[in-house]
Amino acid sequence: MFAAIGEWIAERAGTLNISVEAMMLGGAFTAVTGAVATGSPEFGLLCGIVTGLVVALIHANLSHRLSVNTYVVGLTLNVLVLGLTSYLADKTEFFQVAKVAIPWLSDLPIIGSALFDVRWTTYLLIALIPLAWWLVQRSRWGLEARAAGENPQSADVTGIHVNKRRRQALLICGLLGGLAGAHLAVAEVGTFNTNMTAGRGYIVLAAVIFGGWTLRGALAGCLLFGAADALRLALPALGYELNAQLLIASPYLLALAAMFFLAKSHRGPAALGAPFVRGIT
Amino acid sequence: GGGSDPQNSKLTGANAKGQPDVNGDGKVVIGVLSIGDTHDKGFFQSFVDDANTIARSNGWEVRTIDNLKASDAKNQALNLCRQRVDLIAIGSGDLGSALDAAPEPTCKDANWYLNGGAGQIKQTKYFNQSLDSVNQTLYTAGYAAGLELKELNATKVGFITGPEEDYAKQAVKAFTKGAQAVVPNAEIISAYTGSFDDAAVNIASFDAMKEKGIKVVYPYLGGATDAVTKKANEAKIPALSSGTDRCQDTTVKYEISVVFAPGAFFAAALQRFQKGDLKMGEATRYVIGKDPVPSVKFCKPVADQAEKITELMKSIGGETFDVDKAVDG
Amino acid sequence: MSTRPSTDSGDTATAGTAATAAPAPAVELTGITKRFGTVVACDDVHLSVQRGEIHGLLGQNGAGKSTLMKILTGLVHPDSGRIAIDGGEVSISDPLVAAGLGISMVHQHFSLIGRMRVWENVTLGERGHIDRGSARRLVTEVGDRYGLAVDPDRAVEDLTTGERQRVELIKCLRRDPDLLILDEPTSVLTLKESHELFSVLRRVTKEENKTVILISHKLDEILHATDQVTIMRSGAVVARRPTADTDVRELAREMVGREVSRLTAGSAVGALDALVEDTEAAEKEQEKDEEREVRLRITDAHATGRDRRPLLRGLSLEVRAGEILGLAGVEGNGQAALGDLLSSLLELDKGTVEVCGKTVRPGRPGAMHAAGVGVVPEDRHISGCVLDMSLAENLAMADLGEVARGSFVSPRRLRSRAEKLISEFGIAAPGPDIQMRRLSGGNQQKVVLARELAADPKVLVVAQPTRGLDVGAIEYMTERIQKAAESGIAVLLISTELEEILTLAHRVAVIHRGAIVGEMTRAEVDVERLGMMMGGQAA
Amino acid sequence: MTALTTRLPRMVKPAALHTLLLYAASFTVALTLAGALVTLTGHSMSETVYALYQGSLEGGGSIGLSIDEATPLLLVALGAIVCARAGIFNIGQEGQLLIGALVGAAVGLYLPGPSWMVMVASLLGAALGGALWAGIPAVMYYWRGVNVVIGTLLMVFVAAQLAMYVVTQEHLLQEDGEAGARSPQSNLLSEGVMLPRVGEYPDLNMTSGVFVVLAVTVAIVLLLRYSTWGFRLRMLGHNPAAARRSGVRAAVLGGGALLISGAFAGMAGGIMLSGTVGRFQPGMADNVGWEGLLVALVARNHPVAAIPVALFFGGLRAGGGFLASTGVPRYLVSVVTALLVMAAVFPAAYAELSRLRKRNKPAVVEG
Ligand SMILES: Nc1ncnc2c1ncn2[C@@H]1O[C@H](COP(=O)(O)OP(=O)(O)OP(=O)(O)O)[C@@H](O)[C@H]1O
Ligand SMILES: Nc1ncnc2c1ncn2[C@@H]1O[C@H](COP(=O)(O)OP(=O)(O)OP(=O)(O)O)[C@@H](O)[C@H]1O
Ligand SMILES: [Mg+2]
Ligand SMILES: [Mg+2]
Repeated sequence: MFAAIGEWIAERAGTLNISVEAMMLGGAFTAVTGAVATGSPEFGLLCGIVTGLVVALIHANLSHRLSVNTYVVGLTLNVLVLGLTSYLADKTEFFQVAKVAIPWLSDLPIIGSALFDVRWTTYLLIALIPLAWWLVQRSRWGLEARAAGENPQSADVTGIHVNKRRRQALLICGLLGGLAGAHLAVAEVGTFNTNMTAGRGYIVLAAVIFGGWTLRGALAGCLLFGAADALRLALPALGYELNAQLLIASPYLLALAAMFFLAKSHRGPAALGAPFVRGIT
Repeated sequence: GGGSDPQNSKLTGANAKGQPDVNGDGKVVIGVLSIGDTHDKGFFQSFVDDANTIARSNGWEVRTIDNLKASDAKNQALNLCRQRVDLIAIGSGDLGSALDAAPEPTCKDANWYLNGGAGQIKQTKYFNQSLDSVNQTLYTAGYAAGLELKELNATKVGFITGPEEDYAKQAVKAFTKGAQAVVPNAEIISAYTGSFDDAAVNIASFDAMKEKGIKVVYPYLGGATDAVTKKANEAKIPALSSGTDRCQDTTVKYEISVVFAPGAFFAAALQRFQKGDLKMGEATRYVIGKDPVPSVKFCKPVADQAEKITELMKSIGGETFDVDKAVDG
Repeated sequence: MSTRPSTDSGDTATAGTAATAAPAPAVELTGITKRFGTVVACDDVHLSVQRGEIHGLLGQNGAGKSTLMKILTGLVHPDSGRIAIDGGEVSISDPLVAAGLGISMVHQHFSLIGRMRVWENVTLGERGHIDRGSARRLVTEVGDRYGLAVDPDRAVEDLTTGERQRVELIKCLRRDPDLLILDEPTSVLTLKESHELFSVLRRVTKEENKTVILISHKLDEILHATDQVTIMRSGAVVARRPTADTDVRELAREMVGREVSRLTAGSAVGALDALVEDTEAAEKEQEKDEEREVRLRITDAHATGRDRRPLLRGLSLEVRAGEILGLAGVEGNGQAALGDLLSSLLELDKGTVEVCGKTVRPGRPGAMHAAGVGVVPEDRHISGCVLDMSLAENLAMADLGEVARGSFVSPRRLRSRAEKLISEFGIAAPGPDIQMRRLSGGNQQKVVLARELAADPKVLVVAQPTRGLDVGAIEYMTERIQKAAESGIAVLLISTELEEILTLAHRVAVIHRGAIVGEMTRAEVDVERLGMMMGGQAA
Repeated sequence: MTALTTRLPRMVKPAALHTLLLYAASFTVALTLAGALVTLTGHSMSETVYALYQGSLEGGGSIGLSIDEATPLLLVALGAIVCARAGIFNIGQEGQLLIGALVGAAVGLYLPGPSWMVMVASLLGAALGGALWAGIPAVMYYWRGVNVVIGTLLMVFVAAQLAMYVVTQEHLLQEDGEAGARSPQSNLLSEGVMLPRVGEYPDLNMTSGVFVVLAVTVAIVLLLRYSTWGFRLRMLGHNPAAARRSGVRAAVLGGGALLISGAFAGMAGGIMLSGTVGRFQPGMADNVGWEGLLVALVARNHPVAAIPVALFFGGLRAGGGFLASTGVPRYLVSVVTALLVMAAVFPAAYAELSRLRKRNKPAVVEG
């Protein structure tokens, strides 16, 4: 969810960011490392965020300063982070202790309702949604970022630093992506395992597309895909037999179908994925 | 592969130099292939732990390749061959395809040892095998879970495992029969999450089961076992361990230890390897109730739990009770 | 060009405030020089504009006008030179600084973002917090004040070009700039819209004492709407004078910088009167017209764009062998669609295209070309040539058959063919292997024309053939097109520049909203009437 | 800015040297980073390098394995290059490869007939499978305008699940055996259906797939450079609008390029199947698709340059197998690969940027 918000922002500013997987995975890894090292899950979250930012920083500077193809950078970052986290996780063995050292984040139980018995990061998420929406749809920055995603040439002559906005959007995406990974690792699971995110970043990508590049849609996509996943896991409990592979593939299939049928009505940002180079009249 | 020349010569060639330094290069090197994480504190770790102990005391070297994909098994086995290891030990039947490398010329100077793979991998002259029966272990585990259910006066038990593979299905079947042998109306809620190690997914699966009101859970998993058990501890749902004796564990608590980890088998094999009588083309069967491993035990038995489970294991070991018939009908 | 003043220039000339002894000019540029690689876009330019005047900046394509203005708005940084605003020297590092100095510009190409609403576009590029309500109010307010009504909540992509121009103006004016720069604002406007624009500008300078710089290469416009005029030629200022003291011929001479043949000069500078008089030659051609075979016939063509907007609505036309049909019209009335149709890029919902009497299926790649239609597209950079491939390859693009052996390209034939065409068409290039990108614009245009003519077309479509070219190149193109017609090719000339059409065409048709709204022979041409038809009024 | 502009004419010659230095510097940085990683995690750098050398270059067996690893990489890269020439970015090779192997296995296992014919059919089937998998996003793109990058990417994950599905279904590709004891994999292909191996231990021992791939490489090089197809492809890649004006059918040519790319990836899967692995396993793609794509990137879309790059990456993969002896996790290989890719793109991008800064002249990217 966090990641979906971030990815949505990045895409509105014109970066089709496939390194969100790397951001999440890196975030998850350092969150656990940080939490174990200091015994503080909050510090772990912070580490996760910083890692997401670092990944975003590399991506942003390579593709929106040096104009390297954003897919190339994203792909390479994914390979790099997967390799790096697996390498380190395998060696330093700290994830064994991780579970012990991580006390569950402060619960905020509201008596009698399990629904509100969630970790505080979930409240953070709920708070972030309107904030992100405001940032993109209502703020000056968001207006400029969207302009950079729609028509960078026009934005440029209007005095907007297109690549700067795109870099910033990507950094926000990194922040949220890292947070997402950290949340997954520290709040939801409590440990790190190799390739922990297991393609969740790509699901996020699918969700944003599925949602037709609206925040509402992206979050709905997330919930839907989450539900598909939950359904897959819950079905056996309900006594139904359904093919697991079909359900695992369902987010991707749904996103593909959504793109196929909505391609005409739901347009993505016009300059999505296209690099911007100044000087074209 | 194209290794089509007579394979007997290789075998005799290997044996001629004799174990443990099969290839006669003056060093004894053991290569270990493991599909799971060898730091998982469970099944996969046990495999290398004992081996390392024995190897160290004999001055051998152990090279471990873990987190291996089944599709990469053959390749990595070939790699070990090229590194001139003397014995290649394969942790579980899922990596049986590593044995596809055995006939290759590169591997003619190596001995092979496979743990598990009953009914799955046809015994060939290339490797030694230790076998235990899923039916025996899981039936007993189910039986133990049933006893626990009875104690809790409940009927629902959860069984979480990874990919929906054949042996996993078999495990579920045996576990179910075992539980129902105690509590005839026991309901086994099973889930194939697709991954042994993805903690998030397995926890989600556990949560779904919790909602359905399971009272006992068996995380029949790899790297994610402890993550799920941790959750079970919080929910005060007793859990069964997956492979090793975890009764002494403090960080996560298990009520029942299901011990079928291959470390003991491998250790025994290594001891024979040292003496030079680990015979290729042979299999050793480990039977519950007869051998120390596999076995099932309650960490803090109440009532007659301990007696009941020992009795069952004895009857299986003494062949007075035919598990396979009980499971497969 | 769509704007011909319907009155003479008397009223505007008197409006000129001329250069009284104002203490400091509103804008003063001194010694501005800017190079792009080897091109000197601005060469030691001096420009001085007084407060409260409309200052015309006149010059041919590529004279450096836009670059100079981009320097003034901080989009381009000069290599040397000084800028003074109201007497104080400033350094304009980016558009925000310019905005701070009260400089605001309507760009030659729209700088609006289609998917956004009008009010969003208007606030774009400012600082500070966004207030939706007040932004909307501002749009309405500014609109009312200057007579530029537009709904602030509509998406820009749904607006007409005239409305978009209004949004651009509102966007500038709402900042209450002291200096307003308009870069060729009328090229997409109808006659009426242009006049409205000029009256707004007049009001702005008269009533609010703002300063306006108006860039154009349309002489009538300059005469009609400005107080002072500065003329640039190849990067340098060649003349400046009060508009009242000058006339069309003088301006034209200064701008072009040499005496050119009357016809070409007319085309280049937009002196319509010269052209309208020149009808005798056309009349002679006229007579033979009827007997000639119809090479291209489009009947009742209907087409819709991807966004479901109609592009063509029942367009019908005929072009005969050996004639040049000039298709006049304001940009955006279906010319591009027609060009696409004849390049096999557009499918028709209804209607037929016949080439030499044979029906050709529209939209089937290469079909038009195979039938003998050659197209010189208007946007040669974008779709006329491949800048990253070599000159020789660009010459072979449309017709690989000639340079191929089986399904392989023969490098030898490719070269020899290129060499032949290079000398035949006088393309200035070091050799056939040079990258297309490295040719000058005029030569790129020649390459495209050479390629199309080399294929021996039955019909030649040329769209905006002289856009962005210098006088020499214009003359060359004009000659070539005439020669093509003489050799019996049916030529369809699509242009927004009326002068170009009057120079070349034997027959003129006017396109408006995707259909032909009127047709006349060269002899019957009445500029008034043409202008009205282009503006969508029945005439 | 001003200084740069005036310096421009004199900069031309030193620029080449400058770029070279930049490459050297960025590769050094990449390798230093990798080295630091190894050292910091408490391993011996020299042992690691030696293990990599042993695994990839020492002796015929190692070299053979490097070549075996490089073969599918090169094939995938070639496909990616064809696509890139047409201006399309296919990043779904990982899935296309898997589906290729799947179809190849199905053909190899179930098609009756003389074994050499089955072998050929299996390879062709693999190519067809890959093409099919690439064809879906191609159709989606040309019919509905669905972004190719996203389309191909998402299909990777669908492919993985499809692969898992077929090997867990008895009536499909699951291996024979006693119920309850079968792995999620197909049966072993019979000996005759496997690609013959060349050379014999201890000499260079590799699968003959490499010759197929080399032949394909030569063909692609020639076709891209000299054929009308290659000419049109380049036209399409550089300027789709102009290409379409010149009668190029974008959907046919571009879609064709995507199909070819998919076919090559599929064939790579087929060669992995019948060259080394011997049976279909859902995890067999093992990053070859991704890394093949990276080979194309590092080779800057030159098919000839792709050969050494593929060999290098293949060597790394092969060497990775030997890392077990040093205790360094195999993942080091992907870290090094990614770092090298970064190192390879950086100088070009940097040079481009400084060129742009100097000339302020755009490349036409108008949308
Ligand atoms: N970024 C650039 N790089 C290279 N050359 C350029 C660049 N910008 C402008 N030029 C060249 O500089 C010259 C002046 O350009 P400019 O856009 O200022 O002309 P202009 O007077 O506005 O012409 P027009 O009337 O066509 O708009 C032209 O020859 C143009 O080709
Ligand atoms: N930044 C630039 N880079 C490269 N070439 C440029 C640049 N700016 C202008 N030019 C070239 O300069 C020439 C004139 O540019 P410009 O766009 O100002 O004229 P134009 O579009 O022909 O004007 P008009 O609207 O009068 O037709 C064109 O050939 C254009 O390609
Ligand atoms: Mg212009
Ligand atoms: Mg201009």
